[in-house]
Amino acid sequence: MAATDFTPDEMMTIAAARALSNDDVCFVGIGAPSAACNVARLTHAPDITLIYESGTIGTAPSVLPLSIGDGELCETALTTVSVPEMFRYWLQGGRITVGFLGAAQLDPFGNINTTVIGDYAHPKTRLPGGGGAPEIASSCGEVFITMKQAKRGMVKAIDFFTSFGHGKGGTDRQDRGITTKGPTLLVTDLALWRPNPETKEFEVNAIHPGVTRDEIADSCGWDIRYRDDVEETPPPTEEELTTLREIKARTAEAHRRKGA
Amino acid sequence: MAATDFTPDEMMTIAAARALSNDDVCFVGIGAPSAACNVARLTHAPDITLIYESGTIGTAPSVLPLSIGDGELCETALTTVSVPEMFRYWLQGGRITVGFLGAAQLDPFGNINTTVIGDYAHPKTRLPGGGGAPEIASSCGEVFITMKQAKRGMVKAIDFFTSFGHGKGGTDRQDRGITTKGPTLLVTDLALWRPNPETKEFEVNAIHPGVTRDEIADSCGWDIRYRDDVEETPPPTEEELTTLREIKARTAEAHRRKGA
Amino acid sequence: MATVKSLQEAIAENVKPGDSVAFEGFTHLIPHAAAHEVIRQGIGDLTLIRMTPDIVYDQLIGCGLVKKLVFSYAGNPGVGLLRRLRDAVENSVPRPLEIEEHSHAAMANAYEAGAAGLPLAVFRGYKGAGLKDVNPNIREVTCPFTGEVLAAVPAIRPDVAVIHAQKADRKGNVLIEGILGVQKEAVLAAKRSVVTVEEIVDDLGDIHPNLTVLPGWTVTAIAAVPGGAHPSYARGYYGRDNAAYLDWDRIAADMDSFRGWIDENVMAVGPEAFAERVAELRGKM
Amino acid sequence: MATVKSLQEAIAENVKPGDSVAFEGFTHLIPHAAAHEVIRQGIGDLTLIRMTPDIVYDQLIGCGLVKKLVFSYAGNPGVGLLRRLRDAVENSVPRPLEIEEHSHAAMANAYEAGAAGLPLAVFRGYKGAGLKDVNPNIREVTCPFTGEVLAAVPAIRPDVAVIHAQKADRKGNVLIEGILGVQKEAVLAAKRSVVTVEEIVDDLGDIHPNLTVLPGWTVTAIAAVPGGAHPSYARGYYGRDNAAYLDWDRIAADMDSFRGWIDENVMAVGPEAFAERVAELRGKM
Repeated sequence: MAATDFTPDEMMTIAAARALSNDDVCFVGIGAPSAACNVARLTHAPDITLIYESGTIGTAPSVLPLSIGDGELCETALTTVSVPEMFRYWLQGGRITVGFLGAAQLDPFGNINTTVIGDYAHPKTRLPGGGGAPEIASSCGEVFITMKQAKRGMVKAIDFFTSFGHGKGGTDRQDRGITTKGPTLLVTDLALWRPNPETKEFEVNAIHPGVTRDEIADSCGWDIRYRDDVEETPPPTEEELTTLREIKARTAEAHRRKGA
Repeated sequence: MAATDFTPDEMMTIAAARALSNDDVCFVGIGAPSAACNVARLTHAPDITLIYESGTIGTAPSVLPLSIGDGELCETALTTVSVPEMFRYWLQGGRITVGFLGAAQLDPFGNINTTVIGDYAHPKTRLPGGGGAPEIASSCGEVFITMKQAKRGMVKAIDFFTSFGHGKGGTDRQDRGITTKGPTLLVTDLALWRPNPETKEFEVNAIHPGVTRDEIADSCGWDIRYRDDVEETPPPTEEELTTLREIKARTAEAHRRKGA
Repeated sequence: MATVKSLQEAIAENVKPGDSVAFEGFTHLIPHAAAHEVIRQGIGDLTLIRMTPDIVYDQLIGCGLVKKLVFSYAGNPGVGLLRRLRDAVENSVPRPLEIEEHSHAAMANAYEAGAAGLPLAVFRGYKGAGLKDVNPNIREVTCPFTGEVLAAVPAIRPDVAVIHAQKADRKGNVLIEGILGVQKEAVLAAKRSVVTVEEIVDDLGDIHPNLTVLPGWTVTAIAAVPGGAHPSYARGYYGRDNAAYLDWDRIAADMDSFRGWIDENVMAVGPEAFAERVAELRGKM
Repeated sequence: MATVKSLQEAIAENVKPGDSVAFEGFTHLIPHAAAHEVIRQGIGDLTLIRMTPDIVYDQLIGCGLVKKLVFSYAGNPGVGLLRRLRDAVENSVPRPLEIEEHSHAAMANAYEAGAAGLPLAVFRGYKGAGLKDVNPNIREVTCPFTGEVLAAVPAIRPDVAVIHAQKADRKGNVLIEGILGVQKEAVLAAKRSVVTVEEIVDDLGDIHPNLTVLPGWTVTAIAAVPGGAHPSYARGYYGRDNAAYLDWDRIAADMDSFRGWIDENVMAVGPEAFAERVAELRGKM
């Protein structure tokens, strides 16, 4: 049964969750990726393996972590390894099927900036930096990106290449000797995008229920391409929505300090 | 109180034990080195750190291990790490003060062969090979060698450079960019040898009690040099001898299979 | 060989002006009390190293004690940006901050290489990434077997590593459990180390043989500081003070409120204040 | 994803003639039962990889199943030489044996590099050592920061890794405790893996979070073979059969007594024979 009352944010998380399968081994970032991965685990993909870069392998948190190394991740993990081992044996070792990334700036080829707005040496805004992203982008089998649409976020050209997607498009990625697929999916709060098989430029593949093409255009800084047979994203099912809302509620409760 | 009844083997082990101090971190091989290190630990150097290449750090076995990875080593260790970590963080990391090596063939410059007798491609005798020795010889602060004297063991030129001592002597070692001291001590069943500070050739520094210079010469394949003021090795004390014999007895008992 | 000291002594003897210092801890076991001691002692001109500089480095930077930062992700986890860090980078307030920026993979490998006594770390990374163009310490090595071009960064060899751990025994052996981060590597890579612990016990007891233990002879100084990781957490002792991380965003928003907070919560108190801060968080993991 | 099989099936499906196979175990947890199954199935032309080939490789070599050996120390630990290995190298009996010889440090690093997905391992080693002159797989890499020349060897990437471990759960997650050797690295470096275990349990239970566990999705096949490490040992289950190692020196002394032993102890029995062999060694650790 489909839900009718849901937010764009909820639709984004649920659409991302659906792209994950039971066999995936997923390198999870904090925020929307973490919610999507855990909704997948709690609905159609109970055996999905979730890995956080803090070293926790096979975690099954009951609440969403506020940080990448919350105690809950370790307590519910199959095992917890050191951070050097995580990056050497697990990420670089080619064991991750899906890496999930967010972006401050994203271009239509899936290149991501989370480093600086403006010039690197004299930035207008200093952002947190790449963290694990440069190697998540190159070592994971494929990369899913989630972000809310905004003109300042979805830009024609990013200010800094924190992590490489499809570069200039076409075969740029493989020409640089990168053997993994790179970004294969972008889920925003308004639509689901996939790269064109030839040009590697993101195209809208599905529009979330109730969203118009004008809304998509008004919140995106690049010229939008649509696949010929654009679909409508199926709305969240009751199960999906309940699962997401419950884990969000548990999370809010857990992160509220007693008496604070 | 000094003991009067002891074997050359016992004198060798005890003389080697005396060279170790409480502050040493010692990379231990099986056989005579293991006995010497544990006698040191049970007599004058109770806080010595013994490390076996199986990954056991800070072991205190009650019996001598038959192999480098006996369960006793793990059970009595402060911690047990993987073998890659042992060789990377602990040996290569420069944390070992003394590496203990044996030899099938040894030359007067402390170069060791445990690989082949004869030609490498068509050996007369295929020996076990180097194991940890090539890097023990270069990464430990200094190297102690123990072996029983024999003309076929102590030779002018070894058949294969399993591990590097002082090469051709003089500054050969540092000329190759090796920054550690290399062999600083050779303890045989007959004498205690140290490299000449200039030539790096082993010289007899002390002769074990009751041993003659003829006996040393008859069991050594190279031309022997004596330091000017050669001493007599102090005989084993009762404590040293009792400690050695007790650990050997416990070891023999432990390694005898019930009913076999 | 580790000696047990007061935190004041351990920091005074081991952290000197101009040192490169790695305060490590990956969300878990972040050595806040030790960093506050550095602030109280006013030890400056530091090069700080850390994969995930969060609010503890925002504090050191805001106090003007830091000339250079080597890092891979600088954010307040789950909250947002670091306002003191931004102010230093964007506006040179309170002083200019030189930065050397890497990826997590690079820094994790560089700590590992430091612990392993190597001059460099070799890994597959930075493919198509912009940091290569702005950080001259990102170079290349070609595999002599396959011809593959791999990334190379210098090993991290700090003057001092500072970490927080669960326990030490009387011989100075240190036990770390749970999310391990790069703390073991940081200590083994450093010339000197200061380890704050929740408690010092007679001996580590009947622990599993494969747990992460730093032998006492690999550690310089140990200080018992219960609660010393707050607002980070210590598995088995107390949970993370998530509210404190949220609060920091407001505290660090301007220099006045920042200084007020430092005066009240760092300068006017000692390490014993940490025990009280975690009182309500004990058992919340 | 690991599937639980009989040992016969696990070996038949995963070890093929001509494969490169790493049977690993560092004194502890040596996978003897799995090697015997390879002998029974007569799977030949193997390239065997192992840091410390001891009597288990003496057996495979004596049976003529091995064309090449990659190793760093080939001896009967605490006893002496390996007589079947010597006969193959010195006299080509029962067939010539090609060898690729390294140091322990090189092989440990090469397994680590294999697990890490790298084409090579870089380390400080082989300084002045003769193996550099006889093994073309020992090369050099120059550090672009310091100019130091370091040793390089190719990563080990076996077709199959075979190990013995204490436990697996129903999902195929494998627990290894005690002396860890390079088993985790061998499995992660290999294309396929067979893990024999002392027992399969419903779940691994309340184990410490930092223990060595191979997730089921990193393992190909699991077979329960109680005693399967004999005469090696399994911490928590049974002690080492030191007498068997001493006996081996006599058994392997000539081809006739060797064949007789193989016929009686390998060909005429199945993996279930191992449980009985360790019966008297249980609790002796």
